[in-house]
Amino acid sequence: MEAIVLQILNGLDKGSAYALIALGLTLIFGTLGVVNFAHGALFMIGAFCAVTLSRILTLSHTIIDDTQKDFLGNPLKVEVPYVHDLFGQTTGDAIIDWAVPLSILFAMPIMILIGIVMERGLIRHFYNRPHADQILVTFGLAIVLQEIIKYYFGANPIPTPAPAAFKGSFDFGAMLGFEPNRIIYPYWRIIYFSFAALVVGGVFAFLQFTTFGMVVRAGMADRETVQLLGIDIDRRFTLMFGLAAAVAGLAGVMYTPINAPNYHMGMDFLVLSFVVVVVGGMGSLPGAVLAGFLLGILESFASMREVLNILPGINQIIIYLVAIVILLTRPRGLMGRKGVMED
Amino acid sequence: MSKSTFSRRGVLQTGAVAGAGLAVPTIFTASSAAAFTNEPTGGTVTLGFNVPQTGPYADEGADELRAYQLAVEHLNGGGDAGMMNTFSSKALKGNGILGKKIEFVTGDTQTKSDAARASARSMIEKDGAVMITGGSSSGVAVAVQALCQEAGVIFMAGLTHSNDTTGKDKKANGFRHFFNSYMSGAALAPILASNYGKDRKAYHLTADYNWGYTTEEAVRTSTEAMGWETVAAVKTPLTQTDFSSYIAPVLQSDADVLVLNHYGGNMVNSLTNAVQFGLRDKLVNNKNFEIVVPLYSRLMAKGAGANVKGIFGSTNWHWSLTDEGSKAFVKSFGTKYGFPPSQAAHTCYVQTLLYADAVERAGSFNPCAVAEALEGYSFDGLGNGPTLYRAEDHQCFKDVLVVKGKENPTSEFDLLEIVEVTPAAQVTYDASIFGGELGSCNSGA
Amino acid sequence: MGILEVKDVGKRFGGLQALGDVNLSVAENSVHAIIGPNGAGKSTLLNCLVGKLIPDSGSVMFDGQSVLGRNPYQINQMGISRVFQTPEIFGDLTVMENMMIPIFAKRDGAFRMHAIENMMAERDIVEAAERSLEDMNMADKRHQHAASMSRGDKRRLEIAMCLAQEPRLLLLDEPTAGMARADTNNTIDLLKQIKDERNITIAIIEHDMHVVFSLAERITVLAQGTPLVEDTPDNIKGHPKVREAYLGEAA
Amino acid sequence: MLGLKKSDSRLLLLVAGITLLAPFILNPFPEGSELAQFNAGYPDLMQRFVIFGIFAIGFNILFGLTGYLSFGHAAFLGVGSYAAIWMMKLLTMNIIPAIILSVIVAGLFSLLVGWISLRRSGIYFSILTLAFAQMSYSLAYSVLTPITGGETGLQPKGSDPRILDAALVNGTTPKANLFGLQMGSSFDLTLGSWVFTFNTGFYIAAVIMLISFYLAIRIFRSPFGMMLRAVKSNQNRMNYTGLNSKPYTLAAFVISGMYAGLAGGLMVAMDTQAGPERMFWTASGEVVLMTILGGAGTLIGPVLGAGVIKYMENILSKINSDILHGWFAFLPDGLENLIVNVLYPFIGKGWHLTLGILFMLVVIYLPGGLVEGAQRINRLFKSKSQNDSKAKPEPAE
Repeated sequence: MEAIVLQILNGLDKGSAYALIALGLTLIFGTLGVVNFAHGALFMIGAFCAVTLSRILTLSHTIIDDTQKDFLGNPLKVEVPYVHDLFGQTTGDAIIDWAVPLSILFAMPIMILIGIVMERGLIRHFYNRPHADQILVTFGLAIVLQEIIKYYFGANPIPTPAPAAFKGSFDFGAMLGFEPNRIIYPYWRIIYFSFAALVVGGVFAFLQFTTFGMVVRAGMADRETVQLLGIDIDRRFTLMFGLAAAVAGLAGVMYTPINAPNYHMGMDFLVLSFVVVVVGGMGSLPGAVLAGFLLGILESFASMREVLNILPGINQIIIYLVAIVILLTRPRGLMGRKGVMED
Repeated sequence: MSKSTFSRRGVLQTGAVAGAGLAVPTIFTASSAAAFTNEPTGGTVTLGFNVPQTGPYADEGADELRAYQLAVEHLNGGGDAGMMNTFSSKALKGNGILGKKIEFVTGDTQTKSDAARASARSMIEKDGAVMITGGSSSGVAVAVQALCQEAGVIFMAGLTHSNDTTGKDKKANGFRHFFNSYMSGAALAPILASNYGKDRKAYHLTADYNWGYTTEEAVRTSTEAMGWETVAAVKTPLTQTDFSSYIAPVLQSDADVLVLNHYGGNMVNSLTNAVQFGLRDKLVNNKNFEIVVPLYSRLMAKGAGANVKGIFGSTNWHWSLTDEGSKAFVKSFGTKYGFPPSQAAHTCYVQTLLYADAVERAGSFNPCAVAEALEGYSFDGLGNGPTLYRAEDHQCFKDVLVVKGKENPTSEFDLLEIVEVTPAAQVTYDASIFGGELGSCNSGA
Repeated sequence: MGILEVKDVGKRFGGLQALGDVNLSVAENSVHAIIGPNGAGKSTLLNCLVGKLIPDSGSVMFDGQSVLGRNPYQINQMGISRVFQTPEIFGDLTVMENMMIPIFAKRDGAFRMHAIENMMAERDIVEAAERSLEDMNMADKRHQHAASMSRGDKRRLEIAMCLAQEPRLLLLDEPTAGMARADTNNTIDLLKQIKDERNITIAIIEHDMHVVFSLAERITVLAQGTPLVEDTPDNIKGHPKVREAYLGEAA
Repeated sequence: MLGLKKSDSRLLLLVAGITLLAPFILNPFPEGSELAQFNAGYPDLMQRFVIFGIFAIGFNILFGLTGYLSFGHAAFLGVGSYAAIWMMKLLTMNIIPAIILSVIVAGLFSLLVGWISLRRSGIYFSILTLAFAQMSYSLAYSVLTPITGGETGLQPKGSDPRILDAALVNGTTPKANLFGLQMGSSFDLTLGSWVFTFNTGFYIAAVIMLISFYLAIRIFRSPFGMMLRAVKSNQNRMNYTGLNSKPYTLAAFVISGMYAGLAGGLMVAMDTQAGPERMFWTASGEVVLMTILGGAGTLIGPVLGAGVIKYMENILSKINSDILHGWFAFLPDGLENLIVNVLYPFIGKGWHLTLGILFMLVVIYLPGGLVEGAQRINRLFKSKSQNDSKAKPEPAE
């Protein structure tokens, strides 16, 4: 029982990452009809926005400390971040400590800008090309983006910890009446989950309750009619691409304390997030979110010792198995609209 | 920056054989006129440095390459000669190898066996390399070692920790200086027992591939011999990035130690996740919950950041060692590149020196002569204390370091501190326990 | 007993009754038109005949055999060819190849692996294709890519492709939709010629009354998923019910 | 010739000529010169050119003709490799049984995968094939280690049974051969300061590639090939023309899977090693890149694309900064460093970046791949020469 509750928690948390990425993918597919293989790269760039900001915050000048020696026996060069000079040591440290949450503000405009540039500069020319071409060009773009990041940041993961206030974990078990220390969950993961819920809710509300969102939804359903009404749907779609990029980017920023970011994290997530989108139903936003959580939970259950003892290796393939079964039995995915890329 | 030219085929380096229409049948590229594959006939000799330059281990590969360049510089008589001064053998004279200037070619293994073999073959077939070295994973090491055996060149393994490399997949032309899973287990267990007690329950998370299996096996056997109990061992997919669903159930299992048989990105992520879950703040069975990482590398420690603090693991070498050899190496590497070398850099540097020395002592580049010179060779002064290249399996036996994540690092390189230098005798095992056959050396002739 | 017998066919889409108890009999070697206002269920009926949709109830018999539960390609192999509203041809292929494919399908059935033979070595098929193209006055276009032709040419090609199979029943789905008057007249002439020269049954769905009354021998009027009336063109013209349901709307 | 049209015969002869003369063509620079770095005429790379050529030719039969984009073809290559290596371990080091079995096993596996995946088309088909390949990779890497050797893969060993072969001389390594003719054996021809290597394995692989290429031409020009193009063009019309598209696509899928298996078997024959990472999805992506880069749906394109990508992987990746400095050493130091710094991100360890950029440029500007590029250049020259002749003032009569 405890194990199951725990794996559901795990699944929700994993699922929130999948859902966030898949949500962005679906926004792009639903609005623009473009299959974007570079979406994982946007997630990765988001994460590196956090790295960049923490690098900026720790920009330092060196002072020579004669009392200490470095590894070659020379006087130690001590790096003093400029924020210490500006705000004093305590405030400075606090700012550095909060680099990841601060990165949200930093990453938002950058990601929207990257999204818009990408749409205007590249994706736009591929609206009328076959899906295969879209996949291929965005795949090429993903390679280029990740190689650029690797060139500047190296191949090694870069630790970007959460603020000290969120270290440690919360004892759910004790709250629910189980033995203490049985069902614990890290604070930061709880925050990640809440953040994902917030973003998903925000995107839905935005599409549901604003005029902008209404026009976009109408455009998703029938682009030509909306254009006939004299609405410049293209500009709105460009903004939607920016929004989707921002969603992916923020998912990346918030993910950095969970796993230290590296240049290939986008590719690691890419295949998976496509499976999520396909399972949820191409172009269906609620489907993407639902499938994200569902696959997260299934993956968590498949990683249980008890399950692995019966089915060794199931944790390696569960996601793909689910995808195959869903695609064969319900081609339009869990919540896909009838007729949208059904065959 | 040195301005030199590289990559010639051995045959033509003298220009002596340049006659029109001369056709020579060859097996691989050892021409029948030569005594063995790629016999250097000119004033230079070419070595092949095959390291990951793309993919997740690219940074490790870059560090290995730095070490190789440094070794070549020293062997050719440049720089401050580094560990050549402290090496017990005095055969090296700083004039290249056997008077031939060393040139080198580099390649990208991509940490894939196929790519690594393609790259190694191009070095042998195109560039005339007489020795191949490098790599940062056991899969690549085993694949390239088998290739070198077939081609008739010497393979000096880089970073490879699996028992298989000098165990079931050992080859007469392959040599490993780096330590292995068995040694990690044997070195770690006593330290773990003395620090954490003999009454412990361990939970293993193991990367689901060969290296993971051998490491789990080694740590299990040696800790169980100390009285520990293994509660569970769960395999995790290599492609896993988020380990939460594997780590969360650990506390429910009554275990009080978590062993992470992971390497590279897997280790960085699983350790980060485990620390995040606050496992180390917990009390289980009235003991502090502990985490162990059998194989440490500095680059991984850097990736995991503050999470490594206080966590035990083993390593082949660390720059904070204070013997003369290590100091000399750290000094020349640090002076040239501005930061201390990693253990991968160390083993690659040492392997290059050992190869050059063996050639000098054998008086020939012939792989069989070199192998003979290396087999059963005892040396000292290369950073790990007295070391033996065992003849039976071509594995080096030397001290193994047990290290711990440092609580108060003074720099981004100062992440590990040495807890114990486990003497070689304690990690030595019988050469036959892993099976495999060495075969006989192949010179390609 | 007609060559095509539709009995009590019904089809629902969710809450919408698209077809209800449709009965239809197409006599052999006749031209039978199905007309009706938008949304009357003409296309749904057609899709039920060719296997794209499976009716919820009723039966569709072609030459004494049921077509229900068969795939479109199986139904085609029974002798029913369909011409679409927007020409469905192989745009990436040449006109000649477009012609050859149905002839292959006629000769070899639904699947035959000719992976090694040279296409051009299939003498009889090449000749048959060339004959059909000449019949259609398209011989000069044989090496053109089909996609690059005009809409009228594409339509003629599609009809030629269907005829090349020597079907026993040809289904035409608004063959003149979106055509200029001249093209429409050409198509009517073409269809008349086909009707006269070949022993073939034609069922046609059409909006354009000019086309319908030029070609049809019998007409079924469909409204709201059920047949209102079936009769000769002359009788249909004056029928009050039709007027109310269809012509009245048009007027 | 051989039942081919004139233009196809010319193409086949051209490819045959280039392939058989590859040792000369790929080694244009004399040994020891600065440019020798760019020579590609050594056995391993020449073998890889033709092997990946076969892989891409096969992939093109599926993707180029039917338009079905498989993201899992590397799985068939991998399965073929494992079949071949097991044949070498159990039966004989002769490559013939190994290659035959690799084609059969890959064919059977592709039949299974294709039968399931072809129920869907478009991106769903891509995801399904991807899922199968990823499952194969993951399982081969982990649970199936007893069969696949896991991470370290499989190599022939002295202790393998090999029931058909005579016992090895103690301690020697078994070598792949064709009735005693070793794949690794080469013949060096030295002409002045040029060295040309003629490798047995390469020529065997080359002959097999030429046969595969010939078969591909036959398939392209056959009624079957026409049907496959019809599938790509309009599946709807096909169904209403009495043709069942499923067996056609499945046949194409299996044929291309067998080509992949053949490539996998040959890889083992040339270099006796099989490992799981050749099934990873990026390996499937690689063959997609080769085909598109060269020109999907064209006969010669995939071979061209395979050549370009393997060349970059093996030659570009070996250029390190020292070599760059060597090239530009004649320049003043500042300028030299500047040029090296500009170039360095794109070569050596940055070759992935170059590949990505090249690939994007091709997809954006040359959807027909390098073949389209060549055609455009050709046309440009033709029209230019026509213009020139027109522009010439006619001599007055």
